[in-house]
Amino acid sequence: MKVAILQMEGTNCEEESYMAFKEIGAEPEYLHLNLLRPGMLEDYDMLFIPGGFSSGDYVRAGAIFAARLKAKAWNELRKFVEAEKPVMGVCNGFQVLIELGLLPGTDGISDVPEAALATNESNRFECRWVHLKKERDSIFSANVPDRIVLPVAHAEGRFIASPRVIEEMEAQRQVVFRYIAPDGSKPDYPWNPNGSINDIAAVVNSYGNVFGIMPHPERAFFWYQHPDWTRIPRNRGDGYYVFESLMRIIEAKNR
Amino acid sequence: MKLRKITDGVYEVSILNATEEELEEINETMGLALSIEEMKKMQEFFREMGREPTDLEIHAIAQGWSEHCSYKSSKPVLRKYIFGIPSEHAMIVMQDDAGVVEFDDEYAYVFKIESHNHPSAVEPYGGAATGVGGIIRDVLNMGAKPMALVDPLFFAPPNYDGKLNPGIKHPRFLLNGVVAGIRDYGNRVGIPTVAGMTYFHEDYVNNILVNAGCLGVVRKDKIVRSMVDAPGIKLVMVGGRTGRDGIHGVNFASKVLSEKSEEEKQAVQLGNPILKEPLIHVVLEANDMGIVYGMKDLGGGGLGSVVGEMCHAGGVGAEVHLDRVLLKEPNMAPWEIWVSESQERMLLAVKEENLPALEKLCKKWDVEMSVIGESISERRLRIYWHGEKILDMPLEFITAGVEYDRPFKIKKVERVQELPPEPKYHNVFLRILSDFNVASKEWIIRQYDHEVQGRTVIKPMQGIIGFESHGDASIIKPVHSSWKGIAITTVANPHIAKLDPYMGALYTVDEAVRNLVAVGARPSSLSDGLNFGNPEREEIMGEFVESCRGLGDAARVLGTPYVSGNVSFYNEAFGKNIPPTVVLMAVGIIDDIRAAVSSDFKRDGNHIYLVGSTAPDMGGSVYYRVLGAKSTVVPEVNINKTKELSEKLLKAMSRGLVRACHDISHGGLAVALAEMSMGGDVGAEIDVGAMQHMRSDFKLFSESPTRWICEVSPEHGEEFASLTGAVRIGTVSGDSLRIRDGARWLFNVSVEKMRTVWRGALRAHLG
Amino acid sequence: MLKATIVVKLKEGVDDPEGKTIKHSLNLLGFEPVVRVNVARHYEIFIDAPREEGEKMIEEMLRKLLINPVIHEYEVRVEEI
Amino acid sequence: MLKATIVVKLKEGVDDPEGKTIKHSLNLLGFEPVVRVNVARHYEIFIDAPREEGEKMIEEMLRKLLINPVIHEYEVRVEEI
Ligand SMILES: Nc1ncnc2c1ncn2[C@@H]1O[C@H](COP(=O)(O)OP(=O)(O)O)[C@@H](O)[C@H]1O
Ligand SMILES: [Mg+2]
Repeated sequence: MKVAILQMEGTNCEEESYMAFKEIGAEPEYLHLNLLRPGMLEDYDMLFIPGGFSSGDYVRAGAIFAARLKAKAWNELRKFVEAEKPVMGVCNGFQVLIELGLLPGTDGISDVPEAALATNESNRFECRWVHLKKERDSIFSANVPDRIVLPVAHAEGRFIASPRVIEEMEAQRQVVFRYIAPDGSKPDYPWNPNGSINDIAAVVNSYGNVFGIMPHPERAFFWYQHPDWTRIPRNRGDGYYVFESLMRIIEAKNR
Repeated sequence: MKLRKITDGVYEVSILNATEEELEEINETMGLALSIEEMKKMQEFFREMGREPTDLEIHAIAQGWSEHCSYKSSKPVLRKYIFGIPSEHAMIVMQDDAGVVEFDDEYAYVFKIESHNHPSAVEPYGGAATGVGGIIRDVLNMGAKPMALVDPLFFAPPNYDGKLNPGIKHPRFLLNGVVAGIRDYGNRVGIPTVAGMTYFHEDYVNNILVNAGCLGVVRKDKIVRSMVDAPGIKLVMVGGRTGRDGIHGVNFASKVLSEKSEEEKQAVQLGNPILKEPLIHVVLEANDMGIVYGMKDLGGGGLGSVVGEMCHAGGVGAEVHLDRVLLKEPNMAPWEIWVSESQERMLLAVKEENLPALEKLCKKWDVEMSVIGESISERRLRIYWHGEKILDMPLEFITAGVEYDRPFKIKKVERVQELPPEPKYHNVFLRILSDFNVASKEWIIRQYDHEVQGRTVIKPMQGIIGFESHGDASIIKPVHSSWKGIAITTVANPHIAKLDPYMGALYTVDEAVRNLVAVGARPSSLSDGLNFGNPEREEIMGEFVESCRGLGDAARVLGTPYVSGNVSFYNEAFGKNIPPTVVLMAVGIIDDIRAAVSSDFKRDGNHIYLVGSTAPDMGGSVYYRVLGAKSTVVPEVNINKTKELSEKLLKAMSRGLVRACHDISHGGLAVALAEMSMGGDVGAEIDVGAMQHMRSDFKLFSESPTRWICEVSPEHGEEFASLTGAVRIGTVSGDSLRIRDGARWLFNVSVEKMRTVWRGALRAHLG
Repeated sequence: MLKATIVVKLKEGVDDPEGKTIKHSLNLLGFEPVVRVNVARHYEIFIDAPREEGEKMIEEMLRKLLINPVIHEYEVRVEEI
Repeated sequence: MLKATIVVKLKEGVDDPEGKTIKHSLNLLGFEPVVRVNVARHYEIFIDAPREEGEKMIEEMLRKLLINPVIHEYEVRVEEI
C-alpha cells in the first residue's frame, strides 16, 4: 500500500508517521506540497496529513494548508475520496481535513467547512495524555481496544459544529473516539483537554474512509513512548492499533 | 566626526589624526561600544596601513572585538579553569558553535546552551523566541538534527509588588511573554522542549535571564565543521533575508541595560519559525547528500563574524560581494548588511559543482539562497560593493580581538547561622510546597510540546496520567534501532551561589549529577551558561572567577568536560547586578532506556531509602527563606563523594533494584517525598529517626547535596542498602504523607491536599 | 493601491477562551470593572489592483482562507490609498 | 457601560513573520496583487465605569498587559453603550 505523507513548511510529525507506516509494512512516501503535480495523487492508495504547524497555523490552524491543497488538487482529492481510498489526518492534519470540508462529511464532501477545531477552552497549547473510548469500528479503528490512552499536543482542538451537523454525525455514528475520564465517567478538563462538543476526539466521514483525530497515535506507537511505562508494562503503544487496523487493507491489497 | 563619501552608502571616516575626544565621539556616534584603548589600537592599525578606514571597516572591527564575539573578559579565566578537561568521548570541544561528543560507534550528540537575556528583557516574546531560534542553528550547523530544547529561566517572583524602575516590566508580564515565545517557536519548528527550569529570585527584577539549550544527533561521518580550509569554495547564504532588524544586537548584549533600552527597537526581532522549519530540512538534506563543505549559522555578529571566523579557522581568506546579499528592505548601507543579525540565516560553504543540487533543494522547500562570495588563499578579507572594494584587511586583525585580565576581588562571607525555634511542621511544609521555586511548573511545561518527534521516553512530568509530578531529567531515545538513550537536565542555584560562588558552582555540578543519576543515566558532558553582572566591577569579576574555579574543580574529578558554553556579562541595571548564575545543561547516557527510572512512587508496601548524608547547613535553603531566618552557611559539596555515591547508585539501578528515584533539592527531603507521592498518587509513612542526629526540621528541609530517595521492593532492600549505604526511612502506603522523628509525629498531609497546594501556587499568578 | 481592513470575529455564541483569559487577567490586575473582553483578528491587506477587481479578490480570500463560516463573522473596509 | 475598541499593531520597522507568511500564502493561492499583509490584534473591552475613569483604566491596561511599547503601537476608540 503506497501512502503519501503530505508535507509543507511547518508540518513536523511526518517522521514518526513515516516510521509507523513502515513498521506495519506499508510503503510510505513523503510528498511535498510544492512538488505535487497533476495526476500524482492517483498513484497512491492512501493519503496521510501529519501533525505540526503548517505555515505556522497563522490565520487559523490548518487553514493555509487546506487552501493551498484545495487550489492545487481539489478535483483529484475529491476523486480520491469518492474512490473510497483512505485519507487520514492527525492533529494539524485533522484541522486541514475539517477546513477542506472533507470532514465531518455527514453527506460526503462539502465545499465549505461544516465544523471547526477552535481554540482550546483553556486558551493554551497543551501537551498531555488523554483517555479515549472507542465508539465504533472503522478501517482506522477495527483493531483498537475499547479504551486507550494517547497524547494530545494542540492549541486548537475544540470540535464545534452546528447542532444539526452534530446530530447527523451522532445519528450516523461518525464519532470514532471520545475523550473520557479515567473512571469511565463524563470528562471534565483536563480529561476533555479542549472542550470539544460531545467530547469528540476523532471522527470518520459518512463513507467511512476519511478519518481525523486530534490525539497522536503515531507518538504512541511503541510502549516506551507512553508516559507511564515505568509503571505499566505493555507490548505495544496504544497508537499502534490504529495503524494495525489499516493492515487489513494492506493485506487485501497484497492478495 | 569627519566623513568623506566614497560611493553610495560608504564613507571614509577620518581617524588617523583624531584626538581622544574625537575617537570617543566616533565610538558613540557609530554605536561601537568599544573602550578608548580599543579605539586607539584601531587608530594605530590604520596609521600603519597609511590610510583612513571606511565605516564598514570600523564596524567590522567593533563587531569582532565585542565582548559577545571575542570573550575578551572571560577567555583568560575560562582557559584556566573550564577548558581542556580530559575526556575519552568528547570529539569537538569549545571550538565550533556547539560541542560534539561520541554517543555510540555510529553517532555523536551535539549540544550547547546560550543566553538571550537582554533582548528578552526588552521584548520577552521575541527575545525568547529568537533565543530558541539561535541555539537551534548552533546545533544544526554541525550537521546535527536538533532533537531537544531546554529553557532555564530566571525572574523576580510573579507576585512582586515593589517599585519597578522606569522601562522595567513586571515579572508576570515577562514570564508570560517568555513562555509564549519559547512555546510558539519551539512547537512550530517541531523540536520538543524536554526540560528547563523556572527560578525566582528578587534580584532578577531589573534583569531577567533567558537561557536556551539545544541537543542534536549526527552520524559521525556527517559532522560539519564551521570552517573553510581551501580556496575557491563558494559562500552561500541560505534562509531568511537580511534587514535592519537586529543591528547591533551584539554590542547591545555587551552593554548595561538602561531606561533607553526600550527604544532600541532595532535590536528586537520576533523570529520566524516557519522559515526555520524548512531551513532545517534544506540543511539536513544537503548534508545527507554530502554537498556541505562547511557551515556556520549567522548569530551574534551577523555575516561579519561568520565569514571571518569560518575562514580564519580554516586558514584561508574570503572575498565577499555585499550587493549579492538578499535584503528585506532596499537602501541598506554595506556596513548594515555586514553587521545585521537578522534571524533564520545560515552560511554554507559549497563547491561550485554542487550549487545546482543546493538550488533544487531550496526550491523544493521554498527557501531563498544567494552565492555571496568565495574563499581565497590569501588570509585577508576583501569586501566589494557593486564592484568597488570597500574593505581590505588581514583577517587576523579582525577576529583575534583583544583580551583583558580584569582585576577581581573575592569577597569572603562570614559563616553564621541563626537557629530559629522549631516551626509548626504542617504549616511550614505547606508554605514550602507553595514556594515558587518548589511549586509545580506544569502550566509552563505543558505549553511546550515535549513529545514531538516521538523520542521522549522519560518526560519532564512523571507519574500516573493526569497526576504527574516533577521528574529530575528527561530521556530521549535518538536512534530507532538502539536502546541507548540520552538524559538531559538543567540546573542552577543562585541563592547558594550568591553566598558562596565557589561552593555554589560545586553544588550546581553536584545537582546535575544527581538529576542524571536519578533517571539511571551516567553523566557524560556539560555545557555551561555563565550569567553575571558587570565584569568591570571587581566583586562581580571575583564571582565569575570563583564560579569558574568551582566548575573546573568539580568537572575534573567527575571526568565530565565542558564541551560548549556561553558567557553573558553586563546583567546589570540601575546599578544592581544579578546574583552569579551558573546554569548547566548536563547530558548523561543510559545504555538501555528500559532500565530508566522515574520519580513517582510505584507500589504500596515498597520500602523507602535515603541515599547520602545530611548536614545542618541551611544557607540558601527554601526553608530559611520561608522562615525569614538568616544563614550564610551553605551546603558543603565533596565532589569525590558525589562520584563515588552516584556510581554505587547507578550500579544498584543497573541491577534493577530501584523502582523510583528522586534527588533531594529545593525544599529538602520533605518536598522530594511529596513529589514522589503526588506522581504515584499514593502516600508514605516516614520515620526520619534513622538519619544522623540533628533537629527534625533540618532533617526534613536541609538541602545537603549528593542525596536521593529511592523506592525499593522489600525483597531487594538488603542488597540495595549494602550497595549504597542507604538507610531505610519508611514505606510507601496509604493516601497521605505521614512523617515522624522516632516517637514524635511531625505532620500528616493528604496527597490530595499537597497536590492542590503545590499545583495552585504558581498557577494562580500566571496567564 | 487598495488597503482592505478586515476584522474577523467569533460569531455570537461561540466561546472565546482568549477573551475570557484576558478578562480574567485584567480583573486580577485590579481592573475589576472589566466585564467582558472579545478578541478578534485584524488584517490589513494591501492590494495593487483596481477597486472592483480588488473587492472581488477580498471576497474570495475571505471565503478561501480567512474565515471559517462555522465560527466566524467579519467586517471589511476598503480604501484607495 | 463603555466599550473600548483597541487595535494593537507592530510598529513600522518591526518585521512581522505572521503577516509575511500570510502574504506569501495569498500570493501562492493566486492572489498575486497582494503586496503586503499586516496582522494586528483587536480587542473589544467592556467596562462598567464612567467615561473618564474608564479611559484612564484603558491607558493603564495597555501599559500593563496589552502592549510592549518597544514593538507595538495602538489605536483606541471608546464609546458609551
Ligand atoms: N521552564 C521550563 N521549561 C521546561 N521544563 C521545565 C521548566 N521549568 C521546570 N521544568 C521541568 O520541571 C521539572 C522540575 O524542575 P525543577 O524543579 O527545576 O527540577 P530539579 O530540582 O529536579 O532540577 C523538570 O522536569 C524540569 O525539566
Ligand atoms: Mg531534581
